[in-house]
Amino acid sequence: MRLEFTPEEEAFRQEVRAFVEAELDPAIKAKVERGLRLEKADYVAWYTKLYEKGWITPGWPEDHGGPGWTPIQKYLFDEETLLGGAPRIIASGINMLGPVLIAFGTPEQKEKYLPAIRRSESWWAQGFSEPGAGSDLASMRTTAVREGNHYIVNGHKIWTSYAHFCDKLFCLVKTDKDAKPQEGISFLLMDLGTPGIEVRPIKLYEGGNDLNEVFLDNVRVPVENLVGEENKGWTYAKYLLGHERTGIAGIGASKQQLLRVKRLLAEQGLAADLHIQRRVTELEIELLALEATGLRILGENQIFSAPGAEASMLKVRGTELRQAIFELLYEVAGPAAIPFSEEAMFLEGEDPLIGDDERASLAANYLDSRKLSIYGGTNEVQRNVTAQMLLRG
Amino acid sequence: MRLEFTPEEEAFRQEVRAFVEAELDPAIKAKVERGLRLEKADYVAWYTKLYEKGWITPGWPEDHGGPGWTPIQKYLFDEETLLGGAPRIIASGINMLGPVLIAFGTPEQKEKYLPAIRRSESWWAQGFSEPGAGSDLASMRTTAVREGNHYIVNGHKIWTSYAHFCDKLFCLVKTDKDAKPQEGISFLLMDLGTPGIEVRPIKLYEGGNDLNEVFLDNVRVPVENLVGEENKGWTYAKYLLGHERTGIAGIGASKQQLLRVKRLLAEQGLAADLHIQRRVTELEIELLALEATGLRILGENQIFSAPGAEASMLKVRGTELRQAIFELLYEVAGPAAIPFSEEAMFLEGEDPLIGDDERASLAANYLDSRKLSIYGGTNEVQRNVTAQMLLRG
Amino acid sequence: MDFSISDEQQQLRDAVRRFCDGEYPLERRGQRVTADRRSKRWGMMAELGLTGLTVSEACGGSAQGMVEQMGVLEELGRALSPEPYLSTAVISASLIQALGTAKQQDQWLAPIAMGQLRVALALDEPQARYAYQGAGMACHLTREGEGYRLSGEKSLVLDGPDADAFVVAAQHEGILQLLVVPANAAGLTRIAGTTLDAREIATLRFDEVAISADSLLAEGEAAERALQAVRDRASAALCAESVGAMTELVEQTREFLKVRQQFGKPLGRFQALQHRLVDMVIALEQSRSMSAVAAMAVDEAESARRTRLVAAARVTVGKAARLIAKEAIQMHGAMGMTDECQIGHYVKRLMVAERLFGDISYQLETFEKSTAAAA
Amino acid sequence: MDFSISDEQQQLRDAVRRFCDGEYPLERRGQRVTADRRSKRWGMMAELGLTGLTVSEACGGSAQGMVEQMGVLEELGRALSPEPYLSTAVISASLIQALGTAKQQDQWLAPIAMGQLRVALALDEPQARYAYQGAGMACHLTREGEGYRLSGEKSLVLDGPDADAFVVAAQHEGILQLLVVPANAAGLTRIAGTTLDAREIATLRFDEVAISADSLLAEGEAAERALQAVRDRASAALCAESVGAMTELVEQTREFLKVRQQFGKPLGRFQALQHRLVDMVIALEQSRSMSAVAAMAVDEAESARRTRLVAAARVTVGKAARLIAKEAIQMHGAMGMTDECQIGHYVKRLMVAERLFGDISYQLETFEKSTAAAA
Repeated sequence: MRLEFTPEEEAFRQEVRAFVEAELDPAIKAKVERGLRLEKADYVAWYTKLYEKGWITPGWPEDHGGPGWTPIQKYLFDEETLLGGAPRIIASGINMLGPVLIAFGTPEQKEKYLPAIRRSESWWAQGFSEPGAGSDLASMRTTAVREGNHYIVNGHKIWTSYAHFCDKLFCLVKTDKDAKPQEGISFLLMDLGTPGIEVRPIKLYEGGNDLNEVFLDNVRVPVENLVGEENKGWTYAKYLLGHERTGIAGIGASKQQLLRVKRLLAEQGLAADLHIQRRVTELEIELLALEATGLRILGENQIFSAPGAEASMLKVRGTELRQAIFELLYEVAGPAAIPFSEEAMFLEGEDPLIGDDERASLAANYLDSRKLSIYGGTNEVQRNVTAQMLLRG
Repeated sequence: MRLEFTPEEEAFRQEVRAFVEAELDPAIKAKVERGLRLEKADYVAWYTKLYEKGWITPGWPEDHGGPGWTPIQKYLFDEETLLGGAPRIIASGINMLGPVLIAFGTPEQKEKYLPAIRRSESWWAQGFSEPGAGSDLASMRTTAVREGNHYIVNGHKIWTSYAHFCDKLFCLVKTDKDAKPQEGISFLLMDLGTPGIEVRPIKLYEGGNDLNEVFLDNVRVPVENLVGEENKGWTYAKYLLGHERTGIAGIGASKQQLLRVKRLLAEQGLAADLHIQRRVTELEIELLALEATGLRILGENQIFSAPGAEASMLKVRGTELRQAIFELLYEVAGPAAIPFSEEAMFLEGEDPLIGDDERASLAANYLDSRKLSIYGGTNEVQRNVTAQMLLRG
Repeated sequence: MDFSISDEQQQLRDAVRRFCDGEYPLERRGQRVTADRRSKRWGMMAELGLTGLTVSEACGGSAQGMVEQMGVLEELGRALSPEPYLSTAVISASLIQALGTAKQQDQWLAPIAMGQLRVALALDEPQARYAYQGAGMACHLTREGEGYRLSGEKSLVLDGPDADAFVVAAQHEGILQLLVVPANAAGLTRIAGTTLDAREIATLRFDEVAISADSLLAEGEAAERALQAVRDRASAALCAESVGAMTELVEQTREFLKVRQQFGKPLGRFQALQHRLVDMVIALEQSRSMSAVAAMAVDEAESARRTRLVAAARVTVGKAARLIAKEAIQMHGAMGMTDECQIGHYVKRLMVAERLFGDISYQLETFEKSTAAAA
Repeated sequence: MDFSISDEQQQLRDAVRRFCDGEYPLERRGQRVTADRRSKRWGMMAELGLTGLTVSEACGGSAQGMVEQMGVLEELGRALSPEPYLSTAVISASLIQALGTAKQQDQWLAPIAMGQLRVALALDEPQARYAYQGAGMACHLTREGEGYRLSGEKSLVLDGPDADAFVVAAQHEGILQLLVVPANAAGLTRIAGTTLDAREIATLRFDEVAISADSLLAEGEAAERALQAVRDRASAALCAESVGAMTELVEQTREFLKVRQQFGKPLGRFQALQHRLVDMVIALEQSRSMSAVAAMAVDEAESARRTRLVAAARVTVGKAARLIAKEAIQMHGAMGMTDECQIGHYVKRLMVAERLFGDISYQLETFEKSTAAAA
């Protein structure tokens, strides 16, 4: 055990920090730090910098362009980039599809898709959830029927993040209608420009439109776009969902938002309010504990009460903590959180009543944060899964 | 609607307050206010004063010796006696058996048992729970088999409060083994001196011994001791459990313990601690809300989200609030809650290290308070019941 | 203490409910409406007698207390009514009723009761966080002849864009003044905006606005007392409105749990959700009780006790609203976060209600101060 | 930052676990034991090398850090060991090791390592609530010739009844002094008692007890610094001990949920209980992580950072202990409240651990102060 990072790790941290400071566009940084809306161009600008540096796919193996980092390096990279105000990696191609293609894709698929993902030339949307199914992925109803060299896909996907940024879709479809839930599912790749695909944005309650519905009406998908074997898609989906482990707790994002709490408290003259200060203290301590747990999982010979459920536990606590921080931010806003218009979510907001008062965005940030305990498997599902591991046998 | 009590109600409140001040033995009051152990003699002394005043059975109808109070008067009586440091009415004969006998007993049973209950000459123990059954009352296994003019009872009851104070037992027994759960149960009365009955105290973790086990080994119970009809005992038990409505939230007891918090804070020089003060504030507000809800239930034309579940909701919030107050009391004790001996639970404690430091009893009070969410139907069962009412149909 | 609801109260509530059911279809609640429509609806509410509930009979109203208005406010909250009932009929009407001369009452209250006039309260100021003491206000009067000039800025003026006049709080040489200013006064600029829950709000800039002496309602101690009283009244009203919104949130969540299937059974069969639904209902019922206590306190209690009980109600309702909002969203899943779903609109109404006239922290402090004052 | 556990650490923990499994049968844990038995067990722990883990090799110990002792303390906590490991081997040994002259080290540390001597810390005073500053202490030294006289009262001396000597904190003219006083010194009265969790505790009364100059360990700044350091060390030890106790509580509750039937199925099939069990486990795992952080901080960090991280660990562990204790009792039902059931004994151990060297509130304040000091 060792409290300090090694000198090499510290040097790496400094290198990342220096890179962020030098390369991150200040306007993008300001948007991230103030919880404002980012455009696709903002993400692409930052991802391109990371690509040029060779840092865009830390989770990929070296022979596919990963940087070959240790888990601690990946952790430090996440923390430093987020703390420095850089945009998160929201591209599903990088986080989700890449690892699946590397593990299960054909050589042709890898060659065709992976380089474009790394260069942010190609953005992938994820088509998993369906209306009425929620966290219950296995009960999906979108079908793909083989017709010669094509699958004919019909169905309706929902909660597809950033589909309006994307040109491609990876999708779970039912290829054997008679199979039990979780069986008879296949993993298909499609071009969003294929006839029969319609993407419709979903307007969210805080004004955001990151989510979409995807309608699939007799979409013809070439059979070479099947990943792995037919009817084995559930296996690949599970691999994908279980793949991202570091970063799940959102430590860097929480740290960044706690800094924002402190800055706003100072700006609002609330630094001497003992009650609000105590809440900051309690959240800081919870964050320390969460961070320690995230790092402990990387150590050797550890004792865990629910081996295999560490990721679920980090997801639950990490999202609850982030929500608590956003709730505190919203409190710091005080009455200034009453006025709102969608203009307030842009850096150069034009709403005459709100002007450039950052506090007007905090109610929307708080509302947006409620998604954290819903997406990526609701916290209820995470607790179910963990309990099953604890109580089996 | 009216914020103030009527002049008549206020006059009644003053009458109760004056009675408590004049008649309650200061030593008993000191024990109650400091959370120390009461002997049976303490209860009997106070109950006898109430009996002489005609106030011992507020929940009984007038023709059986009840005082004929309105619900508000009952509420005010509970509040004033508890706030004044009087012992609670723990006698199951008064709270539980009396109403059942009045509703379902024979004229002979009423004549034989009710007057002795009111005079505290006869104390009844409740034999409902069984080992392994917990809140799942319906799965009981104690049997009564008819043999001529007697039932032969065999079984094992547990968590019987104050059985060591009692001379009599009312008991649920299975009289039809083949019936479904909740059917085939009868309600029997017994003398605890009957051969075959053994009462064994259960030592509790904080040193208390209010609970007992009752072993029943071929106990012969005369058939005239059956209450109501054979195999209908579950109906009477439900009537009994649903009967006590006022008082279930423990408002008076919570108020009394919050006064104790404030007294101890002042004594410990902690009155200026803003953090602990804020917790007192939050509990005071919760208590106001609970009290208002308890009183609202007595009003006419009220809207409730779960009609029929009001008592369950009051039980849940009332016990959680009392537990929170006891937890706060325990915090106020600070390091003085580390030393403990059972002597600390008596008014004239002899432990040389602890002396008369009230704070040494607060850890035991806190531990004892954990029972509040367990007995009388666990809070989990109360929530199940309420949810069923909310979600049916 | 008696929580019984009279037949008259119930009838008034029923009438408002019928109005709301007709005028606010479920799927349009929480959407912004045009000024024309707002204006038309205000006239309909006047016809129902709602705009004059606080106004004396002499001025054409029905002189009802908060207890009588509680049901009205619950129903308006349940329907997410964006009409200026709170700002005009509760706040401004009660201030003018309590403080105005006979002439001022005739001038302002009669048209309010008739639905011809909307009056908003201009109290908050930019940079001031729930600071309601006269001495600290930036808005100020300076003497000029028989009258005054008013300068300064007022923010968070709820329903300000539609208002025909404003009750303004300002200071004159450190002494609080309450006065009525017509919206068309020369030198008054109004900047319109919207709230989080799509209602109308304004910032007002007063630039040497001429104020005649007979525009003044009260000053000094009397004004401070009246301002405290009207904040308590507004808080009681916000409690009732929030109880209405929470009732609807709980009801919609309960229905959703009954019908929504997951993993082969209705969500309502999952015990963890059942228990949390019960906690939502308990929080709602505690709020309903304290909302009634607040209304009764406004009608009956002397000031320190009134402020203490109202603050307790605001804390109870505020915490319940946070819990119920979070759980309603979580139990609806991503659907609960869409603009199309009603849940979010109710949540936003509750968020705004929590912030008006002091958030939970402010109310906790108010409770502590008024407890100390009463002791 | 690296949380990997070395083979040596694991082996030491395994050895202690074997000792505990043999010496503390489950059904007797939490029951008071005789002085003879306590004495005998202390000797066994010395044979295992446990009493000398903090002691330098020169004095017969093995000079281990807190990281190495973490596993030892977890196992002792898991077995509810009532032995004076914390007071003697962690607290007193480290103070004498850090502050003592070579002669003092020989005199006290060698017998500690051999298990022949038990030394307790006399720090708290009646009426003082976690007040550890020298200047405020009622226990005081007065000069007499080459030496001093010590008078005053010390309370909450854990393991005091069995101790052969005490490290005493007192003031001399407002300056903190740390000194060693033999238990048999003339003028020292020891009042024995028990803790909530059936361990031994004492109040000490010093009445003009003669103190030779060579009994002094440190004074002033150096003493204050050493006292802060040893409180942090003790706090890290309490975290580890509590993690051990919580592990057992969670384990017993989990087993109970698997086997206990209610309403026709195991309790563990009720989703509301499942979710609460998960929250217990998360709290335990967070505590385990922060306990390790505290141990590493004691071994590595400079003082302000060390105190800050240790306080954070105490808060994390303290809150987890409250949650886990309450849930373990609730899920066991009335059975969990009996003396016969192990649950209560673990709960009481955790309650005492929370109160030693500052409760949760005190630790929160310490965290805030040391954060400000580090900034």
